[in-house]
Amino acid sequence: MSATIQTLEPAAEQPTRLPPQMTSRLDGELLEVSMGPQHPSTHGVFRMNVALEGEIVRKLKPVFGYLHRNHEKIGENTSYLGSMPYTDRLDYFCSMTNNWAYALSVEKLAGIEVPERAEYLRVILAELTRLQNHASLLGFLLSDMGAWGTPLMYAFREREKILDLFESLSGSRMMCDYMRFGGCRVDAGVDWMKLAKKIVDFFPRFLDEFENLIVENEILIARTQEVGKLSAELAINAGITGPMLRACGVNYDIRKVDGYGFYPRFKFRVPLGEHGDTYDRLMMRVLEMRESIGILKQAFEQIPAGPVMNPKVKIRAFRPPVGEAYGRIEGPKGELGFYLISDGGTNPYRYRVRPPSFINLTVLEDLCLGHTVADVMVILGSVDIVMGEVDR
Amino acid sequence: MSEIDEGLRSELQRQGIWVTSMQELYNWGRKNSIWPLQFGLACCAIEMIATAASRYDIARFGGEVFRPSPRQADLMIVAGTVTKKMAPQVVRLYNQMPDPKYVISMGACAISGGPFKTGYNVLKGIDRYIPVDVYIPGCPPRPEALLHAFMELQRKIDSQKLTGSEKATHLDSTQPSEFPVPSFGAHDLEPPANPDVFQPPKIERT
Amino acid sequence: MIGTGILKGMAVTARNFVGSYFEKDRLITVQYPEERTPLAENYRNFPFLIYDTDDAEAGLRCVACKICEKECPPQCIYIIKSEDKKPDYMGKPQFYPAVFDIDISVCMSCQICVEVCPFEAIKMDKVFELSRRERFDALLQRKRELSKSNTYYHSICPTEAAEVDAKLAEAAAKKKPTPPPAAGSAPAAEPTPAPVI
Amino acid sequence: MESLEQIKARAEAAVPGAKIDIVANPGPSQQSSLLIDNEHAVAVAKLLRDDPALRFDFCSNVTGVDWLDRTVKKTVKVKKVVDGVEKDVDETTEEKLPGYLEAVYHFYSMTHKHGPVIIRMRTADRADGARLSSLTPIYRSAEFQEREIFDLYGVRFDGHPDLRRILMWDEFVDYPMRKDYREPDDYEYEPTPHDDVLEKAKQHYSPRPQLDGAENITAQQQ
Repeated sequence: MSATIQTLEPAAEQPTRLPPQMTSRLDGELLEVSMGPQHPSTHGVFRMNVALEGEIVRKLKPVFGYLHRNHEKIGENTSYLGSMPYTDRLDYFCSMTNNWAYALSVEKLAGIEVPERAEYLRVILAELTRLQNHASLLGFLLSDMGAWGTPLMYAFREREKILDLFESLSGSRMMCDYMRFGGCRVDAGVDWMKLAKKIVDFFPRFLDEFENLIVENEILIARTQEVGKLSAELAINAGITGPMLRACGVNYDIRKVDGYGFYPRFKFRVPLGEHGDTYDRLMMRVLEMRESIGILKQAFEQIPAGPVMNPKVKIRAFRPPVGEAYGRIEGPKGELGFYLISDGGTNPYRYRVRPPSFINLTVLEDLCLGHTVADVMVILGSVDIVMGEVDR
Repeated sequence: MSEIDEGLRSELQRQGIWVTSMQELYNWGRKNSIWPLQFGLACCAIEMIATAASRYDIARFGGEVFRPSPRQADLMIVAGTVTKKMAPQVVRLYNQMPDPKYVISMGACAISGGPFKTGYNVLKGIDRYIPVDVYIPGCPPRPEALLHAFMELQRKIDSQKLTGSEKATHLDSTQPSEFPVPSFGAHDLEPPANPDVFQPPKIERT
Repeated sequence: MIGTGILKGMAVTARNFVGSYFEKDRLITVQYPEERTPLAENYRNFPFLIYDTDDAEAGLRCVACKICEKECPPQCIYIIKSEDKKPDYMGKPQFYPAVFDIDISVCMSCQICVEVCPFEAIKMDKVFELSRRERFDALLQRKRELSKSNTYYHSICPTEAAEVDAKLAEAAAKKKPTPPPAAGSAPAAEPTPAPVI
Repeated sequence: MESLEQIKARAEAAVPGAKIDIVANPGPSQQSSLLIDNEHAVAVAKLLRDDPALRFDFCSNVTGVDWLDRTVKKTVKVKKVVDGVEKDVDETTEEKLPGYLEAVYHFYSMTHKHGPVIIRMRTADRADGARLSSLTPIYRSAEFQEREIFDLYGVRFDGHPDLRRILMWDEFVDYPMRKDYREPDDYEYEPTPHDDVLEKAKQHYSPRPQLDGAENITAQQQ
């Protein structure tokens, strides 16, 4: 795309920004409300300090840290291998993509080759992860909107099938801990592939049904269209990535741009939105799931036989050479990156996670201003946050 | 409310007569309508939602009414890592729940800090501040494990006495039902644990 | 026309409701305590220690090398190595763990201990019904509770256990290229009885 | 994409007085970075964003790194008169390098789809001089990440619109991601504690000695 980027005002001069200190008080005109950390639709322990004029949001300040569990500090005190299971717990919906991002960064750091079959397996698992993440996100988003129960139940019904696949391959439903630097831990057997194919073939039926359920629903349209609009310029400047960025019409998908893994070998389209509103963000997920199914079908056909681990890689006492590397992948929520500095020891000297949903929240205030307090939850839901990743 | 002899009761049941006591009726009602607080902290919360969703269906145990307000809840499932920043809020939510109230500590993090126990912002177990009834190990526990803990809690409720010296704590006016909320200190929570609730064995090498 | 979208959605729900009477795919509830979904062979929950033969003490494969303790990311394994050597089931004197504890209230089921163990001594179990009303003693698994027989391992993971047995037999054969028929072959010939389940 | 040398030349031409060094990365990833002095960082970042050939409009990642004080041993051959005879003697000098905090920015271009270019800024020291100029006015995406660095490393970003603690509570005084941070010792219970747990209990809040391994790092030396 060729968007012209106007020079943005320094953030301090923008009238919509809050003064540094925000107190929770009632000052006659604006009512200040603390939403969260215990709130049914904040997707975890997220808190927002909201200043309301009647029902209209005038100021909004997110408060983080209620799930800050020191992932980076622990990563610096644990061996390279030992950090792998911790990455599962970052974005606990998408442990496979987290594993991949971390493995990719370590492979960059140490210059490790990955066997072909392992790369295909990684693509398959990442796309399955994308399917279940987007499906459950839609369920949560609709339940935030008041469709309490039904869509979430349907989404979780489908999610369970994919979780069963993960479980039979890696041993755990959510915390797969499946990938290793230089490949994958175990190989997928013929039966697993058959089962996965069957589930992927069945998935479009669920998507059709789900689209019937929601896409034309008048209440949903009224609640989402023209709500929480985001411009392409602001999105780029604020570092928004993933479906949220593409909903603004910016064609930037790391699968295409970086071409990591074997993504250049697959034919798929990158869905783009037009308006950048909540409806576009929601539809972006539905369209991406369709593309993921396409990728999966190609991967099942192309996957070769062979080893899944690079035999040269030492798992225990792994010491990459001195240096640093930043590796990133297109996670279901956006650009997930790991920045590692190695001092030649068994632990990384610096271990940093670039969490997509944390940075996507940068524009939360801009999205919510001028909307009613009920829309805040819908907008927040469409950002697709997972607190394990936001606070780490 | 006197106890019925087990042998007599089974004999009567064989004759087609069901006898019960006030205590059994009361506990039977309570154990089959546990309303959990809709309160998720981290990864385990997703497994908790999966337990409530169609496949595992906690409604079969009468526990599907997840209440967003602590005032309407009987059971707090502490599902996930309790950070030091979150701990005062968890204690406050517990204090706001009406008696009788129960706590399930779900997953390694809620029990002991789990894999994150070395973190500077991670509370090493929610039982430092509030009493916990059932602990579920696992990271995260399977939904079936949560259902198993739920049944364990039902067994506990079933065995609670209404009178006598061993009566349930919520009926005992001398037992506290609220616990002090820790405050944020310069380095750590203050106090780091409530000694009335948390009495760990001493560190020693065996 | 306004309202058609909502009607469409309701039709989906109705189809799911009616379909749940006919289609297994739409009614997926597992009646847990009575009915259980079969656990996948790869499923892992907490580690346990394997012993060969029937003797839980002598048959323990663990030689207290402490690699798993060192590599365990959340540091939930505690091993104290024995001072003396005791004969293992093959009659070879070996160190053994005087104390082997796993704090399952900390364990994150990552199975890194299994991956790094050079002796195939620690494997992942499938028991998940471990809810307890106490934390400190109840959730600390000691050597006695952790030791489980190879037959048990065969019963929970048949394919993997057979692979492990083959690997161990191969390693044993390599160690003794020309086995003296009298002394060595007797224990080595019966590494583990084939499981009959 | 232009090479790092070309970018450096372009930036030095456009921003007079800017002091830019290339920090080589010896690892296989080949991601070298530009070290930019504090005063001109905003101007250089603006150039990176707005220059039509570069257009690094997407600031992906901002990282804080803590480099402790370290000593580097150098062995030099010196001629000395020993017992009346001139000899070559190995003399080991220890050079103390003061520690500093560092902010590392990863830029990509969404317009041209290239990248990354990595820039780093270093503080004068790890105490009062831990100040950097904020790039938030240029890149909104740095807002929360710089706040996080302030919270966890204690780097003050001049020009940041809202510099408060973000992850820890406001009453907290330490900077926990620093390498010399000691976490509060609250290990009341460990079934059979490891040595480091017992050790930790002893060192409650006492200053930590030089962290193991910090001296061995040579990658970032100038």
